[in-house]
Amino acid sequence: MEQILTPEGTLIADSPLGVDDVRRLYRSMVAARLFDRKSVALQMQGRLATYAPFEGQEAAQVGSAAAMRSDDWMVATYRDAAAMWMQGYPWESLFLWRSGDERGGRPPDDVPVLPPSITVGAHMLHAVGLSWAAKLQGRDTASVTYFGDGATSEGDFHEAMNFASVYSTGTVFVCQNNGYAISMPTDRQTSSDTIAQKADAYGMPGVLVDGNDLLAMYDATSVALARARAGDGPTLIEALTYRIGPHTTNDDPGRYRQRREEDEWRLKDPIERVRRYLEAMGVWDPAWQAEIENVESEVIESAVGQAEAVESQDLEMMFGGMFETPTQNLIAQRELMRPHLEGE
Amino acid sequence: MEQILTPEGTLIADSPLGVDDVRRLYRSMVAARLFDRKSVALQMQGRLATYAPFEGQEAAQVGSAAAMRSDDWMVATYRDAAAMWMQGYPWESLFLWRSGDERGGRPPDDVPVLPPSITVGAHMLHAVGLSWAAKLQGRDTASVTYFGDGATSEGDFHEAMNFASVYSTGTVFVCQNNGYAISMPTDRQTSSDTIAQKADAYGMPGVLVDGNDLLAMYDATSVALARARAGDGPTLIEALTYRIGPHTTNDDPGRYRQRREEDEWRLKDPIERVRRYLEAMGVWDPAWQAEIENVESEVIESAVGQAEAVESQDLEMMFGGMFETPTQNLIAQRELMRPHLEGE
Amino acid sequence: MVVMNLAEAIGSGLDDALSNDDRVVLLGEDVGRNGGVFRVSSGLQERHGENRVIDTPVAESGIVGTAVGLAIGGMRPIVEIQFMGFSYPAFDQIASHVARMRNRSRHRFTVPMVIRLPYGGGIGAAEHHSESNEAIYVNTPGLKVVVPSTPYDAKGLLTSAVADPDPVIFLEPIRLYRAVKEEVPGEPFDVPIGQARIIQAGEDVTIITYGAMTKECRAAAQQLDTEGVSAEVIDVRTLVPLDVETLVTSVTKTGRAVVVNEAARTGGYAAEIVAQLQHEVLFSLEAPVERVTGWDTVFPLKKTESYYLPSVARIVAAARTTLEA
Amino acid sequence: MVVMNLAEAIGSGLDDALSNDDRVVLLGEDVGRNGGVFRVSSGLQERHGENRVIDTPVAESGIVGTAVGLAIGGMRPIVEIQFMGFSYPAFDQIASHVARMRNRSRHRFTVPMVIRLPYGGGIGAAEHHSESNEAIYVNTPGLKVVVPSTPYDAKGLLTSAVADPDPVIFLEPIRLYRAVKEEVPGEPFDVPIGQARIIQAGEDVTIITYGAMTKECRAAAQQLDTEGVSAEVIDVRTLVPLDVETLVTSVTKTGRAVVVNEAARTGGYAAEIVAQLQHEVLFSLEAPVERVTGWDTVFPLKKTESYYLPSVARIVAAARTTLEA
Ligand SMILES: Cc1ncc(C[n+]2csc(CCOP(=O)(O)OP(=O)(O)O)c2C)c(N)n1
Ligand SMILES: Cc1ncc(C[n+]2csc(CCOP(=O)(O)OP(=O)(O)O)c2C)c(N)n1
Ligand SMILES: [Mg+2]
Ligand SMILES: [Mg+2]
Repeated sequence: MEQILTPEGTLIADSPLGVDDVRRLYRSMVAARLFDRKSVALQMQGRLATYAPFEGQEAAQVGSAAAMRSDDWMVATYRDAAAMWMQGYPWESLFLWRSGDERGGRPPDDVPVLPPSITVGAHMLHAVGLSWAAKLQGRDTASVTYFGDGATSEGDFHEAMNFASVYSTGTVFVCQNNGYAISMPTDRQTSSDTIAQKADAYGMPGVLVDGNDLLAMYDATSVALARARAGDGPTLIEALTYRIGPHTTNDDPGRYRQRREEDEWRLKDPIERVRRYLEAMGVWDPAWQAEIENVESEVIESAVGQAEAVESQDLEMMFGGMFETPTQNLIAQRELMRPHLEGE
Repeated sequence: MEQILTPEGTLIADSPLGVDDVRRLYRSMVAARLFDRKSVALQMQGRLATYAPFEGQEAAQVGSAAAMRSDDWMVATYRDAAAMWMQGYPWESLFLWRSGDERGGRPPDDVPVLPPSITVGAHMLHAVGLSWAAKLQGRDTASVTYFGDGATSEGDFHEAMNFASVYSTGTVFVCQNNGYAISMPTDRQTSSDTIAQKADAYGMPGVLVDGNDLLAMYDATSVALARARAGDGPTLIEALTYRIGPHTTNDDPGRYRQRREEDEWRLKDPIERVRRYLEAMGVWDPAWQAEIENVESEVIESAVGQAEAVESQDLEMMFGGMFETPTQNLIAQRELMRPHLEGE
Repeated sequence: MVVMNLAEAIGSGLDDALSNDDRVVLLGEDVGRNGGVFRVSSGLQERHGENRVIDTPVAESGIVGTAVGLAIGGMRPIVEIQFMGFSYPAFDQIASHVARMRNRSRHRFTVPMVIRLPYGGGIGAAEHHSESNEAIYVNTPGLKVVVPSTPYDAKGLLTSAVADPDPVIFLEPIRLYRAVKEEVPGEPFDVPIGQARIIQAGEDVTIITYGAMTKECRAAAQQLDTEGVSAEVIDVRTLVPLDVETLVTSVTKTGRAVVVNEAARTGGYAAEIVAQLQHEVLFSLEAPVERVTGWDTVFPLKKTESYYLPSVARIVAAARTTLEA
Repeated sequence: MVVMNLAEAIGSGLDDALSNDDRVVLLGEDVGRNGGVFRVSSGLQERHGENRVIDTPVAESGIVGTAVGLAIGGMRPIVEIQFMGFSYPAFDQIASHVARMRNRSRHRFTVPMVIRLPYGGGIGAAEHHSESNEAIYVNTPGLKVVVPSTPYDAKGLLTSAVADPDPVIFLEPIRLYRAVKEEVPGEPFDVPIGQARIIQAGEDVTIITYGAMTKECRAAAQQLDTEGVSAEVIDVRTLVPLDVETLVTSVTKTGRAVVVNEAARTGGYAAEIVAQLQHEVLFSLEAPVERVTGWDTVFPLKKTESYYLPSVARIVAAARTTLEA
């Protein structure tokens, strides 16, 4: 397993990043965790629909996303808000989406990130197609797709890996193996020792990385992206990590796992280990921590505010969302619905 | 690549079979080829619908099927008539099916062979389920499923391999890598060096076997079946072989491959190499060859006769085929159709 | 008799099936230790063991495809797909194999399988969690399709579905899982497949529906009642095979019909009901049959579900339209 | 103008699309070197290269799923699935993603993709090769569904489909690929999506159909003519969005209608047409609208195809039924 920074915050290999960059990414992880906890809180208040927390997976997402170029495509899931935000997807869009508003699925025009995938598995193929399109167009844009351990059981995982390798597309497959697919532990999802080894079935490199190690994730993704850009094809990265929280705000992990396991993983917290490292390097202190938490919290609060200030959707948005030009049929249906709007 | 008998007919390892058994299986391969050529001829005369020849793949099918116990399940494809026949599926049913009559899809009650699968990939899961059922019932019945190189690209291949390994079912996956999926050569179907290595993605043993070597196929399948019966789970066997004829009688291989390649593979003919071996062992001569060809041809002719003597299907068979008890709706539809029967 | 909600009634039916027939297995994602995401199978793995209530990998085609083999091999698989929207990866297995193995083998190999699909909207779920795409199963010969709307029917239809020698798609209206409770026999009993149920008798207009929409239709009938309109409300309960007779008898009497379902309009199952009605009772119709359905859009996210789902107001208005024709 | 059969006309449309727009790629199993199993794309890979006419692995979900990415990434993929029956493994990609990406991203990401599906029976093919399960696409909002029945329409509709900014399911009636030839412009031209075509005008009864069944319907109209019945035959050409107006105008005139398609009856697209007709023209109907369809069975193998497929005799009989009502 690739590791650069131990849980104790000790470097055991050269850091791929200067200390300023590590500090910047540390701050991103802190922000992501604030977003995550805020989302859970908002959900409990009924201000968001179901939410899927990523606490524990910040390094896997922030470290890998940090290696991307701003024009690289990202195709991720319901649990990957941190990665998406790193690539430019605004917090307010993520809140809006989670509040049950389709407009949250539309990132700004210069953000090459698809809306989060809810279906497990299918989106990996979209990522393959995106990097393939770039290749056909003679550009070296890559794509990075995020998915879970459970997703590797879907046929679409297999087909995506196969297409990527057959057409040698610049696709980076980042599997966050967080130990569970809802209640199903990874060792009952698959019989292979690792997910990384599945890459061999496609003649593709597969690497097993400590997913709670920001630096290892950054490094592995950088290597994979360099390969992608050089036209050498796809890579599978298995980020070994852990979902500290429930599957979603509807889920009760007490039904299927031991508290002890959660506690063990807390000791490998991805943020804390970077904090230790930064502290040892003399570039962390509680005041700075308080400062970044304040600033990032404010940013997040303001994103909540923006999302909640959005005016309601009108009927045109729903009926107009289906095609570039709505069909007569949709216009007629919209008019059939109009008189019933008030009655609700 | 596992090989026991070279193309020249020389043993390079211990034979898993006594010479009488080899003679018996040789005869089966001869019969299978006669069936295959007869089918092509009948198709050209318009007496069969499209046919998918297996010439060149006789050892892969006969050798593997010969290792099965009579109660083991077989789940195979449109190209696997030889294997199915080995496990008890009658020639006449295969002819009947190919003539476009559903009744050919029903083997005798004691034959544990599903009707040939036309969809590529899906049937492997059925084989997993069958051996899983046996396991749940405390029996050591195994299942053997046949499929092509092309089928390994389907998501269902992946899901079948995964389920088989996760539940440790007694499933033997026999991939006949015959070089092509219709026009697509195997090296553009997948980027892995072998199909056998895909087994590693599931923590399953994978073996690469000379698919034109009757003895190696028998041996590899026996080992896999023993493993299955012992409760040690599934095995993937890649039988490296070649389809000498077209994909089907509608296909023109001249559009996508070189004559030279076909000629090279003819030199590795699976029947001829056993003939050489038997001849060297002093148990083959032209008279015996003529005799078995005569007898088997007669058997096949009589199967054709039986298939062609079957009375036409009536409406009850079509409308009655859907459920154990036809619904009122189907009965009503049958009666709606009845007056139009004569008019056709 | 035990008071149960719809989820509990299904759980009770599953429990009976597992207890009374060794061949029955329940398999699906999270159905075991977790008891299913809707807790329908809560406690069943503890009671019947890991070989009877089986947690599977996340692979819908794999679940259904192996269940085909299990069924042919002598088991009686009950498959749960977590949400109807996740049954699409299994569509090939269902349409090409589950529905056809009997015909393909001319009765030699059969697939007595129940496929449980929680379906429908109204709970503010994420995308793909509110689908009502039963049309894809309805137009696939070889399947029966049932939809309970009460705890009693849920258990009774499940029992029938498990006993059926052929595959049955069993739709579970998510919105009703915990909406009502009623007395349900603790022991097994049948509600036969293929029989509609008259929820309430009436004279002026027939409202035909199924699943979660029964709730809206009852409410609409109540409101119509206050306006002096007597509506007959019918829950078809089985989509395939449809109990045409009950519908025909009713519409012959009322001369007016509204068909309500929450699927997208074009090509939804409501169209089939309308097509059959006009064929059987054209000259009794005093007005065109109205459809109140979901629209031809993606099922919306939480905030605008009410733009999409048939509402009491829309049903009442449609009934009025038939009365004013 | 060049004389072409339907397969050649589609080939010509593909050739134009590839020539005139760099973003267009054609991908599918055996579409390249082999020119497709029906030879529709014969010669196109030689002409446009392996990066434009792309042979894929045998993986339908993979083909459609990567094409989603290609489309969002600025390409204009035309996907061939070898037979409609093999589109089922791709159903999830089509229903959950192709049809929804625009709505999900509120117009930011779009999927201008054409999915070509050879469909229908009558050629004595193996199982799964004769499907007419268009109902599953029709009830999936976000898709347009077109079906040409002549070489001219085939090329014109393909051109429109490729130009469409949204996904289009393009059904190709296998039985007509080589059945008729006619003059078709060599250069690109449009047949607009959403417009039915009156194949022949008539006064007494309207026969509504599409795809391969246009042939049977024409023949039925001819036979009716010898009996003194004047039938209007309409090819709807587009299933979604349906040109209701043309149908309504015709049936208002004739007062009688027969809807003909080869899909299984229950929940097939014919039901939708009937449902709309009765709604729009109920009081003009002199008789119930008849459906002549495939039956609720698996499409049979070669020997008994005639038990299943709508025949001229069945269509004529249905027309007579409407006249005798
Ligand atoms: C096709 C499909 N099947 C089932 C589901 C229901 N579901 C949602 S998340 C999930 C588990 C996914 O596990 P994993 O891939 O490990 O990702 P994680 O949630 O752990 O991040 C399941 C089964 C779904 N969304 N899509
Ligand atoms: C799901 C599905 N997709 C496509 C087809 C069309 N098809 C029939 S055979 C074939 C190629 C299969 O190749 P392979 O698995 O190598 O088997 P072989 O024909 O070489 O024995 C294809 C694409 C099909 N039958 N089923
Ligand atoms: Mg996981
Ligand atoms: Mg092959």
